[in-house]
Amino acid sequence: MPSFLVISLAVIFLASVIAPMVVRALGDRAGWFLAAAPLAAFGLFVSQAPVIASGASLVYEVDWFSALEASFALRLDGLSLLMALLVTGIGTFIVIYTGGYMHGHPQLGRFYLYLLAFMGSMVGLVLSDNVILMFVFWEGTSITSYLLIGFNHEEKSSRWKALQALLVTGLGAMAMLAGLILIGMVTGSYRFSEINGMGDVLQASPWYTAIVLLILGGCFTKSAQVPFHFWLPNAMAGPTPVSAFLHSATMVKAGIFLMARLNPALSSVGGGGLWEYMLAIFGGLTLLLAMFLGLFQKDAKSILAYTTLGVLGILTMLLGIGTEYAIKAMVVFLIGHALYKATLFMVIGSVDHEAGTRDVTLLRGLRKVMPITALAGLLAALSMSGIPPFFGFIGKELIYKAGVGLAGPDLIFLVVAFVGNLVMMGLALKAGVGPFFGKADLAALPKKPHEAPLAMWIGPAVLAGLGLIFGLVPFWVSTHMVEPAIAAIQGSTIHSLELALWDLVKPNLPLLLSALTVAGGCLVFINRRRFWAVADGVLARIRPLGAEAVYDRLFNATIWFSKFQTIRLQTGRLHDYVFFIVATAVAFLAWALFSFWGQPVSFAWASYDPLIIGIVIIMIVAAVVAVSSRSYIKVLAALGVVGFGVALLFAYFGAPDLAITQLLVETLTVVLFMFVVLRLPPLKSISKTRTRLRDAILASVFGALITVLLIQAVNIQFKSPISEQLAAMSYPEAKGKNVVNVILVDFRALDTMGEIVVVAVAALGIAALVSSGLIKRKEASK
Amino acid sequence: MEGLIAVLVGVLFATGTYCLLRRSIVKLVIGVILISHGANLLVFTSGGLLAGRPALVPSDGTVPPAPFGDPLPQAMVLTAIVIGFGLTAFLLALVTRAYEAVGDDDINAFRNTDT
Amino acid sequence: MNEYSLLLPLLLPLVGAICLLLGHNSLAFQRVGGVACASLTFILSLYLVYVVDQADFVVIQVGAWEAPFGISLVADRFSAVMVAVSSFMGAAVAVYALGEIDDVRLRKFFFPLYLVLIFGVNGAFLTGDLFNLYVWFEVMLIASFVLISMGGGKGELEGGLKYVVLNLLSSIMFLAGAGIIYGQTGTLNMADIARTLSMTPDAGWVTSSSMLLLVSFGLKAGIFPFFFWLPASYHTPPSTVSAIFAGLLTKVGVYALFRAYTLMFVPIFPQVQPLILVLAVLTMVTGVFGAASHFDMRRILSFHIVSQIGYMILGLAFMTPLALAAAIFYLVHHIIVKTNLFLVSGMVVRLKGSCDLAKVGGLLKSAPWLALLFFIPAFSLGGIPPLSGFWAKFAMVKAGLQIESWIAVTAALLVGVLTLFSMTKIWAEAFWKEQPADVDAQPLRNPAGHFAYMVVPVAVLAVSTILIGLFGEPLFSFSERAAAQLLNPQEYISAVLQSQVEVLP
Amino acid sequence: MKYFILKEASRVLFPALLVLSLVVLYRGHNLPGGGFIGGLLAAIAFILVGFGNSMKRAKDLLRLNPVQIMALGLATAVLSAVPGLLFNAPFLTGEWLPGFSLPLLGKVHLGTPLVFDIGVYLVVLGFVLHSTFSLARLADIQMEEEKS
Repeated sequence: MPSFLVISLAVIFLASVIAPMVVRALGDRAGWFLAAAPLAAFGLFVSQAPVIASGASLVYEVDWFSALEASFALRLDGLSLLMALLVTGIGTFIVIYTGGYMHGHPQLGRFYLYLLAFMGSMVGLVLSDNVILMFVFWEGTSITSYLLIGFNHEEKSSRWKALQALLVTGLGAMAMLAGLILIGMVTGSYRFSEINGMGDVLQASPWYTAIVLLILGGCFTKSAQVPFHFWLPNAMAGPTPVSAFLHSATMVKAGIFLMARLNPALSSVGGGGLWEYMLAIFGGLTLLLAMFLGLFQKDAKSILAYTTLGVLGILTMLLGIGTEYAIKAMVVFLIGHALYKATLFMVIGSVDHEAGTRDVTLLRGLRKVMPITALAGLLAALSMSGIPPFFGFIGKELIYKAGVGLAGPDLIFLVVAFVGNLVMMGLALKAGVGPFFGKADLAALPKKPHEAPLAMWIGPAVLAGLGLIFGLVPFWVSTHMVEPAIAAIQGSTIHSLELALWDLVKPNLPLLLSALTVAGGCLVFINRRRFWAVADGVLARIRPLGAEAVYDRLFNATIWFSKFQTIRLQTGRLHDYVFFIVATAVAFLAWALFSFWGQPVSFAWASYDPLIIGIVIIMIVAAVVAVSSRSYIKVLAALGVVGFGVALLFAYFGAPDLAITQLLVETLTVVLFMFVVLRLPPLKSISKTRTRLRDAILASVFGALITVLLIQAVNIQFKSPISEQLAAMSYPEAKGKNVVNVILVDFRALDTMGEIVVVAVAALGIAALVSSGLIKRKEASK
Repeated sequence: MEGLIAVLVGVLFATGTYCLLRRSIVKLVIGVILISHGANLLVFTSGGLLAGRPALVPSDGTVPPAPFGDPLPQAMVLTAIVIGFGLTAFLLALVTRAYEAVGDDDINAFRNTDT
Repeated sequence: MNEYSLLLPLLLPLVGAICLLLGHNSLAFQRVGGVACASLTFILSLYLVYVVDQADFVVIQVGAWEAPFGISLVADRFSAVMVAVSSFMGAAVAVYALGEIDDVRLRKFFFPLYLVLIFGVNGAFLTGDLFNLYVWFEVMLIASFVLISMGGGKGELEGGLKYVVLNLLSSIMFLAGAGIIYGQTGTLNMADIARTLSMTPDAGWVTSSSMLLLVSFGLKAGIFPFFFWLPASYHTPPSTVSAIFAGLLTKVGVYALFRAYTLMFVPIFPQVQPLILVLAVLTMVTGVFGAASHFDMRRILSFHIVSQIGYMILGLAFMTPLALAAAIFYLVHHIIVKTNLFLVSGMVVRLKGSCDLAKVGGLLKSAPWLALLFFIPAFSLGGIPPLSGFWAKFAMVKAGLQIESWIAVTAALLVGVLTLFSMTKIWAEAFWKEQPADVDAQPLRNPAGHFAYMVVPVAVLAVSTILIGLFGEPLFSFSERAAAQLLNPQEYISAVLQSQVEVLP
Repeated sequence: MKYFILKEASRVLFPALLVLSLVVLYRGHNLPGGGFIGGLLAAIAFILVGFGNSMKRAKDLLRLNPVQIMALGLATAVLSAVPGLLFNAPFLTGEWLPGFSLPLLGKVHLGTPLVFDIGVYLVVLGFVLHSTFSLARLADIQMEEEKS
């Protein structure tokens, strides 16, 4: 029986594939139909929640690419259940929402195709137990998100931003791939469930540092940690449902997910190791930077993007702090964030859709015309601000609990968290409350707004409502989602949770910090116009210093270098190519000849026949004439001399067949040359003297090396040649007395067969060239 | 005798290579012809040379009387000569046509395809 | 009967070419005969793979002359899979040719030349004799010379001239190297050369002649610093020709390098290994930068051939079982994918009259199915899972990490990203971007044949890419078995020199 | 007029060279010669006619299209392998008829290697003539252009 894990995946991918057809058949209503797929998957996951809560995990495995240790192994444990619920649950509403938001869009079918494929990849990513399978889905999310971010692909900036996201995450993925393979090599396993039990083996390995850095390369790029954060706000180029989905529960959380997944394997036993500090420091930096930049944003979507960035920073930082409270805070924050961030993005999308702008400096007082949307936005913003009794409050409270438990220099993280939360609240109000309250100025808007259709408000309403309900009655969530997830991240069971409000609302330091946060957040919100006033100037000044500028510079440098290199190498001049190739050959030959010099060379110089000496000298002179003369007659004559000289040498050294063939070929070559010689340009020397000298030196060195090589070869014989046997077999077995001919037509007839094919094809080629020339000529004369 | 022939081979390789490095495209053909001669002689020589003893079985014998010139390189060279002839003829036609099509015999004018 | 499994895929293209030459008056016969012969060759080559996998080796001593006296034709798993995949390309591209190759070219014997090319390529894969390999190289080369220049256009002639001259240089070095190796070892049979060299303590002396072969094979394979002819010429002829070249020709060079260093020159490999490693890395890097610098679909693809050859040579340089298996898998993947991409570029030309990215655009809207057909091979080339390219890259990286070759692995991974970049460049410009308004992009006038002839092979190749990605396990384990054979040359030697005839001392 | 000598010479030499080429072809197995040399000699015979008379005359004498000659030659070479295969021997195995004696020629051995050599002869002949005729067309046009 196929496990329900496979079914849940298959349903989503199936929906993806049929989406274009469904859209063609149902039009805008397709969303409702397609949402059934993630909903079904969600239902399946919920049904398994009690099993997981009891501490069990579900496993499914089939062999796949076992030669490379990739198997289709899925495993549902607390962490993957949590993520899977978020992905499918929020995904359901996103699919519905899309139907309203992209109403009438001609490419709606394609959009669903990408979106559902993305969702499927994300579900697969969180369910994978095999490392390689996880990577497959990881890259799946990269490529589908590339298509989604670049969905408005006729705009250049969209294409550019999609590429940026792909390159940054792709670069990280390559690092991660190396890290994952190293993990596999160290632990001998490609299963998360086994790797996580072998933390000590990993840490004892000399490659531990490399592994941590490589894995973090993947996670940080995917989850947009400093200094790779810049692609995330740019990913807003995609349609709003994409942003809502990518930023709330999916793409960017993949990095967080993987860090959490590998936390048991890579975190140090007592804490305070490389893994922890990397996470905590980069997470904190990300948070601070995101909050700082977020202050100056005016586009509601950008504001939300920076808060996402901030949350990613917090989550990373919490994982790095790694205490029990911190992990708890992380899980709760993760859930809370998914709910309110999806809501807020959809709300802003609705506002954009209805009012025609996302500029928060223009949007005001929309609550009257868009009451439900406004309510959802308000609830979400309050949850995000951490106001009790919303779920966001619980998360924040836990953060402070974790923070006050720190000591020494680590307390800095508490400060960072405080500042971050404070600004985050201000931003939450700015995006989720600002547009709906205050005095309406509908005339300033590009469109006359009214309430969004059902498809577009149902999602925000439900999700925002859940943020409140979870805050009030967190029991189901705590036992079925939070506890198992924490257990999975920590690699051990946990003691008590204290998620209920009455456990948390006690007059202590964390509560005080919460109160201060709220006050500070309101202050930020009230002063928002001050930041906007200076926004353009500040951002313009920061930009050249930022990571994106570095990216741009790197990108341009790569292109520049590629052009530089290619122009240098691929000059278009055959002369350069030949020179380079021959020079390399000379270098290789010289290295080989003089490193592995054979036995000493001996010659009886005196024994030469003067006839041969004469022929050789004449040939050398002729060769030089052939090279240097500028008269065709002289060149042809010189070539003839060389050719006939070769024939004479053949004849002299006992090769009559060769001599005759050479003579005939030489004659025919001259004949063929005669046919075209009239059409050829006069010979002239074009190169500069210096070039000629350089070429002459190279050519001479090459020739000299060939001479040395040949002399060496003649002097070295490992064993006597097979031709002695051939000669002995020639007459008795092959019935021929001319051994050379017997070799050609019998012993090595296959060579000859190839050879006659060559000449036949050459003839066809000559005819083809000539006739194409004649056709061209005829065309020209017309 | 091999030493002397080796020098000749070297000269043929050198002059042939030098021709291949020239810009006038007709020189390419000359270069290929020269360097082919060099390569043929090289193969012919590499097994050792023996004056005037072709590998022919006498009419009254069954094996060629030793010593005889190694017949296998001769067969290789024969194959190479014929192949070389075919290629040279083709190259000649190609150079002629290329000269007509580009209207210049300077190989440096032939750079529209790779830059 | 095993002999026929080897003989038929080799001989059939030649017989087909002869028949087409004899029946040169009928163009319909040329078309039907060409496609039929190429397809049949493919089917027979599959049988060869099956037989070889059962029997380990198929050996024919041509003319019944025992090795090393005659010429041995040898199929081990590596050569069998190469024959199969190149015949597959031969069949697919032959169908494609029906849609692109015009009557003028057909009258100039396009199909006979095409079949001779396949004949030469298959011969090169199957021969066990060094000089015979030279002959096959020449067969293949002369056919490619004619195919690349037969159109007689200016670009074709310019590119063709460079192609011809540099490849002739390579052939001459091959001939010289083969001659010298004969002089030193007294034999031409590769197995016999391997045996001779393994039995002598002075094998280092052949290093110099092996360098001639390295340069020659390297030039054919298109590795750094010998690749110049490739980007200069591959984009000039019709896509049919570029595609079959891209799929087959350089791979023969790669194959020859593998044969040389896993069989003949095993004793001297340790000395040459660092050199090959450096060449492999530089090939990857320079190739991918070359691609990044270009803005024409086929030029980009040409440079990517260079870059990907680097990966394969990397496998040779690593010389571990996994690395060789990865390289063989990579070869198969690459041949399919690269051929496919060149074929797609031809379709772009047909639809838009150009494949210069500055001149085309809007194809996602106007031809969404073409976008899909491009997307699959392109992102497979970029190493995106679960397409075939991912497994190839993954296996190679893993092999590199296992022997701790950090620099090579880093280069391989970075080159992977840049490859992805090149593919997205084509995707973004040709498919996403709107058709530039100031360019008048018209479909080709007077196309040679029905468009479906072009679509079908491209679709088939795309599907095979997906299948190799999803169900590539059998292929990979086949590659592992092939790699095991390569790493154990003794098997090859004893399969060829069955009787172990002792040559006179 | 200036080609007069060549024309006369070709008339005499053509049949002589053709016969010589066949002799060289036949005896190649035992004495220097063979398919290559024979084919080249035969081609030279036709080229002489081409120079002495005209290329068209040479083509007429040839009767067959050079492409067909090459194809026939290749076919002959491939077919020479068939008898071996029929006897269940490997590809290209030489098979011989029993030797017999003929007047003039003496002891005769006929076998597939000779057939193979005939194939080589034909291909080489076809190759040289096809290339020559093609390139000669170029030269003819050149002359016409210079005249006009």
